[in-house]
Amino acid sequence: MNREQIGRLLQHHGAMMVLGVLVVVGTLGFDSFATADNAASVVVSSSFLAVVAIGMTFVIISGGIDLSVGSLFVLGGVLAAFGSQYGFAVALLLPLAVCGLAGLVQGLIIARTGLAPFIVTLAGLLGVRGLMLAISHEGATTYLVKNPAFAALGQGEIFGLTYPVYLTIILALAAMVLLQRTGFGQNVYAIGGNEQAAALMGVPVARTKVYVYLMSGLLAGLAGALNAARLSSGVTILGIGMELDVIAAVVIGGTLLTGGAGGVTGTVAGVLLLGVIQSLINQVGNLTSSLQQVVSGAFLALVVVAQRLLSKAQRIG
Amino acid sequence: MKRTEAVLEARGITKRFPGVIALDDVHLALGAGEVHALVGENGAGKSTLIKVFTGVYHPDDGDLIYDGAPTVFGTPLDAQRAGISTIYQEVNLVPMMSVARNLLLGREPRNRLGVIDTTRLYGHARAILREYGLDTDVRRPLRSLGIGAQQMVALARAVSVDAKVVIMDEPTSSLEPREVETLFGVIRRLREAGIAVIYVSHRLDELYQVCDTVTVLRDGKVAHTGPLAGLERLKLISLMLGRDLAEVKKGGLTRFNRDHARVDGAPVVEARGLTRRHVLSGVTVSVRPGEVVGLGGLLGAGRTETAKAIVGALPLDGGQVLVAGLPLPSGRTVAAIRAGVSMLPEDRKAEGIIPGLSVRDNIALAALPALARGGVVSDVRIDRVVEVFMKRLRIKAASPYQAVSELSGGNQQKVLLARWLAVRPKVLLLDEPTRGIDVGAKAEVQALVDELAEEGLGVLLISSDLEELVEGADRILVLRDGTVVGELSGDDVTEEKIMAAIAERADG
Amino acid sequence: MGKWIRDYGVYAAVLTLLVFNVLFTPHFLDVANFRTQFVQVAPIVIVSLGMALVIGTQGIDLSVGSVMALAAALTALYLGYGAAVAIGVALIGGAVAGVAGGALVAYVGIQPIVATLALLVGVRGLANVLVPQLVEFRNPDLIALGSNALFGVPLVVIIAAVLTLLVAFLVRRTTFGRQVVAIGGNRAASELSGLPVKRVLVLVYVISGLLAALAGVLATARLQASDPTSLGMFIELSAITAVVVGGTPLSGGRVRVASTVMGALLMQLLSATLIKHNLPQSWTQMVQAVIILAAVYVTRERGKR
Amino acid sequence: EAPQTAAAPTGTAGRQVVKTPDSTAGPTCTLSQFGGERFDLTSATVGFSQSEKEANPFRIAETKSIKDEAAKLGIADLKVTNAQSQFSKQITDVQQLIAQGARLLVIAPLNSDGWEPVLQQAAAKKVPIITVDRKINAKACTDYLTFIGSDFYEQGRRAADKMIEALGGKGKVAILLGAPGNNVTTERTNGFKDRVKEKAPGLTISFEQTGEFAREKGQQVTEQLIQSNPDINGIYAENDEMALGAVTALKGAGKQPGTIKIVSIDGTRSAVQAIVDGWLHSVIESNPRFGPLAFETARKFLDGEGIADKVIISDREYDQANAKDSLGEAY
Ligand SMILES: Nc1ncnc2c1ncn2[C@@H]1O[C@H](COP(=O)(O)OP(=O)(O)OP(=O)(O)O)[C@@H](O)[C@H]1O
Ligand SMILES: Nc1ncnc2c1ncn2[C@@H]1O[C@H](COP(=O)(O)OP(=O)(O)OP(=O)(O)O)[C@@H](O)[C@H]1O
Ligand SMILES: [Mg+2]
Ligand SMILES: [Mg+2]
Repeated sequence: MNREQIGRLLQHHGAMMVLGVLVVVGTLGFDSFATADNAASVVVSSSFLAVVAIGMTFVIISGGIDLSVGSLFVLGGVLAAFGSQYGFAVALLLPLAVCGLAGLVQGLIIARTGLAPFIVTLAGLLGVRGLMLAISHEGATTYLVKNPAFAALGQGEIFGLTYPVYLTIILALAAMVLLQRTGFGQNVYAIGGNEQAAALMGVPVARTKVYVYLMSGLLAGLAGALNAARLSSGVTILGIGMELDVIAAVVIGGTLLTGGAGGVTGTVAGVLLLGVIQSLINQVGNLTSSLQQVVSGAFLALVVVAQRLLSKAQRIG
Repeated sequence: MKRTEAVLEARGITKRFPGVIALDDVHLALGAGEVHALVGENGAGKSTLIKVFTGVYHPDDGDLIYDGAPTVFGTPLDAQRAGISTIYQEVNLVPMMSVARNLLLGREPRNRLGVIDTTRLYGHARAILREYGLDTDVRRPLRSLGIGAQQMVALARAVSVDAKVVIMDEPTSSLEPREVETLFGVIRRLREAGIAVIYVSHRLDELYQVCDTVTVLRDGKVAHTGPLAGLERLKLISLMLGRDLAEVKKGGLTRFNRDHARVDGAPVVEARGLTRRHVLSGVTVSVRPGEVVGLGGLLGAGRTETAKAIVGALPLDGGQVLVAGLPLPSGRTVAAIRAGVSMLPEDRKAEGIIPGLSVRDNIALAALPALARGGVVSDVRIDRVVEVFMKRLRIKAASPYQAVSELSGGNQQKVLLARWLAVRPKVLLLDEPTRGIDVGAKAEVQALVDELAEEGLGVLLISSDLEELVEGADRILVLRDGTVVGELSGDDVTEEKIMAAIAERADG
Repeated sequence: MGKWIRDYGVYAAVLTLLVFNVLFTPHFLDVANFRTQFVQVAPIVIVSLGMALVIGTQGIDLSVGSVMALAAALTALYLGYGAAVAIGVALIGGAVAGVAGGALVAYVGIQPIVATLALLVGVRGLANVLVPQLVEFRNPDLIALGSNALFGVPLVVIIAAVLTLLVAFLVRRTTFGRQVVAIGGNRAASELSGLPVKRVLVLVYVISGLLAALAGVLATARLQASDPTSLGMFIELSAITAVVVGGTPLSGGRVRVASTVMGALLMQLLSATLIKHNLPQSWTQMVQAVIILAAVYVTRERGKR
Repeated sequence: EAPQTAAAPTGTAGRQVVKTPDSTAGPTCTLSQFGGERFDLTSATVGFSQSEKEANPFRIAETKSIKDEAAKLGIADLKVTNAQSQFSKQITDVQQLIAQGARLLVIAPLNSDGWEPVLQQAAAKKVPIITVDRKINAKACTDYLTFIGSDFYEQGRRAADKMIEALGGKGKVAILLGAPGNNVTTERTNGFKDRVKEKAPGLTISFEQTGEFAREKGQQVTEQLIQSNPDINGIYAENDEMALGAVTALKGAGKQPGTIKIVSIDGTRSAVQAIVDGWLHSVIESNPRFGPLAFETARKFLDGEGIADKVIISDREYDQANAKDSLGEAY
């Protein structure tokens, strides 16, 4: 019984523990690692990925996947910057509206036609990036954030951390409550665990799926908008391959890609883990770029293998 | 019969699938407080009718009258909201979610903030399950429970909503006798509360214990409907099978005809001291050629695990399996099958059929290496084998190329049997071979088991149906908590003795 | 009718595009044009064949692009020993990557998408460590492999065609092919039926790795340079699209070889059409998105996820 | 056959030459204006943030030049990061370099816009930033120190001049664009088009598709191009890799060298060799050897000298006339 609890703990909070270990290693190994500045840079840069990953967590728990988030992220940024010339509200709402709509459409297609989320959101990845390129004249135009209030949303600080960090924390907490303590959250788990059974138990499967992709789209757009506020511009070269980072973070956080299990805490830990690994690589300061990739790949494999072995141990125990 | 009293009524329901008419002008009226048996052969259309009642399927023709008004349920959710609650044939819950969350999904208790109140959620769940004699940790994932316990959870879930109609599609197929008793208690309470129940089962005894009325479906049509009391058992069977009463009487109900002669010779398979933590501790079983050995015991006693251990599908902590005196490498199904040990799994859907493949490919699957030359399959040989077995087992399919998932449960079971017979095993481990199949098919399967034993095959028969066990087996081992607690042979093979063997130990 | 569209929808789509091009694209009917399209699609077809097998087992292989890069790197490194040796080593590299992916999936039990995602990152890095930048070569044998033709048909195309036939044979006529489909349909049942599930799984990823490596060698031969940095970037998405557009469901249990090739051709023709009509990148991507959705929609497996 | 890896030339061959500022240049920036304090370069932490993988000749030569020069000057603590073409990562990289105590930052930016967070942080700590090869859209001397690099727009114009020269001012030209959204792509395209418009209206640009700066993509697009537009006279490739891909495509289609005039930008060894072989018409250089100039600028700045707001280097051009002799200087 005790063993089982430990096993479960390790699987659910494995990312957190590896994170702890890495932080200790970094602190002991590098003088400049455990500084407030460095920690702040990791946390701040992770917050955008985290917002997207929260949406992805819902999608993956529901048994789906969303490959379009990278494109939605960059589109959100471009739209926010574009919209900022018309004021704060437009800057914030325009990306939310468009990215939310994109998520909604993908969700509707997935829920109504039964097409595989992988392929639908792959089309989304292409289509949304195309839209972004169209808006920015094939990427040639970078809109600048003209509205100081909106820029402050991404750059303002409290205690050395920018607003988006706090917003991310709030969103993560809200997502936790949503997932664990509401009917919607239960429905997400249920359809990811056994879609057919969920339908027979009266879960509104289609509607839940639509909401999940809508949410993912909204959060990706929001993250993009916040990032544009932070950068003061709608950079057009962002987000390529971001979906893979996000998925990796969610999986490292212990959410099963088959759906039905996982959570937001793990995801946040997974995102931070990726950030800390990157920071450690930067601390070393002279790994060639190719070697960095080998290290990242090996690390990802290591974490999932360890997790897998732990969860096996748990099942036996 | 006063139509106005009906809570739920089917009027001329017709439902077609490509190639079959699953329901053909079906009429059925269900009154408040009535327990209505729905019976018929495999593929007669019972599950389909239920799915029409609950909004899973939409009828091609005919009307559904609920509470006196024509109704169309768009989704199962609609039906559930309207008060029709269902337990489906296969356990349909979410394995990774906790027991409590499964039980109360969609109606979790909320606190003042409108979010789920976990304390009350668990308390509530515990209280409900206690009524059903289930005392488990409701926070554990559902999948950690045995299949019977899972079925009880499904049952509790269905009944504990405020339903006007409760539909049960073979609820007892994975319940142990004590649980069946609990279930009947629940049904009687429902009847007293004026709730209507539709009860589907292939176990005729049960029908007579709890049901008031019966509707017999045959090939999608209503063959009979009326009160159950006074309807002779053999008459009911003849209605289901569509054969003359006289003919049925002549053939008798004897499923097993073989004399339980003493079988001699060296065991063809011998399992010694099979041990696996928490599951099996030192189970020893042997089967001789031509012998049918029964495994009895309650749910969770470790019968399935014993069989799985023998074919190498369950890694062992200790023990050994010998086939014809030679030890099998542990944990390797391939080796066991090559040595002549095959197992028909209990969970047809999860471990048996490959739904996307045709009947033909499903039958040939395990025997492929033997039906191929140098890794290249021979269609001629496959066709021959498939033809032989489809005929011999009387598999009802449009063609060998029909997808196996479109067959009814009983025919799927026969396909699986064919898969195993095609590898020419020396020993066949049958885990609940007649679960969920109709009397006709059941008799055929049982006759087949006899026939196979006659031909010298060793059979290990696992069944929760004591009658089947007693009539089929030459020798019976009774398991409890992963250990053999008794062995019965010869005249000792009776239902009472088995019960006693189980109980003796349980009390002690 | 519905079934016909499902099974042959992708053929109809290819036909439609052909007709469009014949009508509206100058010089489309030239032999040289078809040659160009076939030559360009050959590596994608080869990769898609492996991908179709992997998807048949309910898996996915994201590492194919990186394996192509690894093969390119190894080819460059060992070209000093002759083209044959270099190709051999490249194929071995692909097989080893396949073993790694397959072992993670089959023996450790990691989900295919995650296991091969780790490989996607790591193997490309490895390829770059081996050959940090583009390397040109003048080995006549390798160049011949990329540019010569037999009876007017480029070698690359012939190789892709032969491999297609081989994989089709594998799927339809061999025990292995049946086992792939059975495992994808119901893994637990396959295990109890005594299929060598783990071995088959590993083998499937090895085949995918081998095919990807071969595609990498061919692309390298054609480019007359080894470019591990950008070779095969995002080809996994093209391959998956080709497979799915061809009507193989991502949920496994089915492998459709001819349709997969058609799927690859469809995507190739589409991109060629968009390039030839000089559409800006933004339009190209949006049109591709719509066509992918439409194609997948008509070939979808009804009632399945 | 051994792989032919182009080793960066040794010595001073191919060294960057400053074009502007000339001696009478405009506004300058001094240490006191900038507001920092003097420090010793050799003992300070210096950060270099590279934008893309060191996988193409340009990036390899660039990083090598910075590292070599730092070693030569005895800078003990040079920290190098690589953003792997991910802009968000580059921002974080630089922030972490600052957090690690870098006193001087040399940045090869992936993008010109979006540097707000880094600039704020660097300004707060008075860390001078020298951006190389690409500009940052911000205020020199306040937000960053200066920019050293080529004028991409000008490169595009010069490429146009070469193309006009090659085709005699008329004919049909195709453009192989760089990666979409990239500033370099935009400027090299605009420079080329503007110049063509003003100087050779007879030259039509009938095709423009992205080759994403990669050789294979350049090859594939060119294969489609020469098939559907057989009347094309010239190809302007926005970097050498795509040009070389185009060459492979032309060879594969059985074309003779020189029948289609190709002009490209960068000046890699292989491209210059291709001029010698007759496949390329000319190449405008974009010199990546920023090390000496960057550190010299830093030294001057720390010594109190005024630094111009931008240091534009003079890019050579290679053509039939000088290609053979200049091979040693190409990177
Ligand atoms: N989805 C489907 N597609 C095609 N045919 C179907 C489908 N579902 C059921 N059928 C067919 O409809 C008929 C009735 O099936 P149904 O499942 O209702 O039988 P049943 O009476 O419940 O049998 P069992 O006792 O085996 O559960 C069978 O012939 C079956 O093959
Ligand atoms: N409360 C429990 N705690 C731990 N494990 C349990 C518990 N209940 C059931 N199990 C596991 O589930 C198994 C029950 O499986 P199963 O019901 O298949 O047993 P069985 O004897 O084969 O009965 P049957 O064949 O009738 O289903 C047990 O062997 C045990 O390993
Ligand atoms: Mg049924
Ligand atoms: Mg069992």
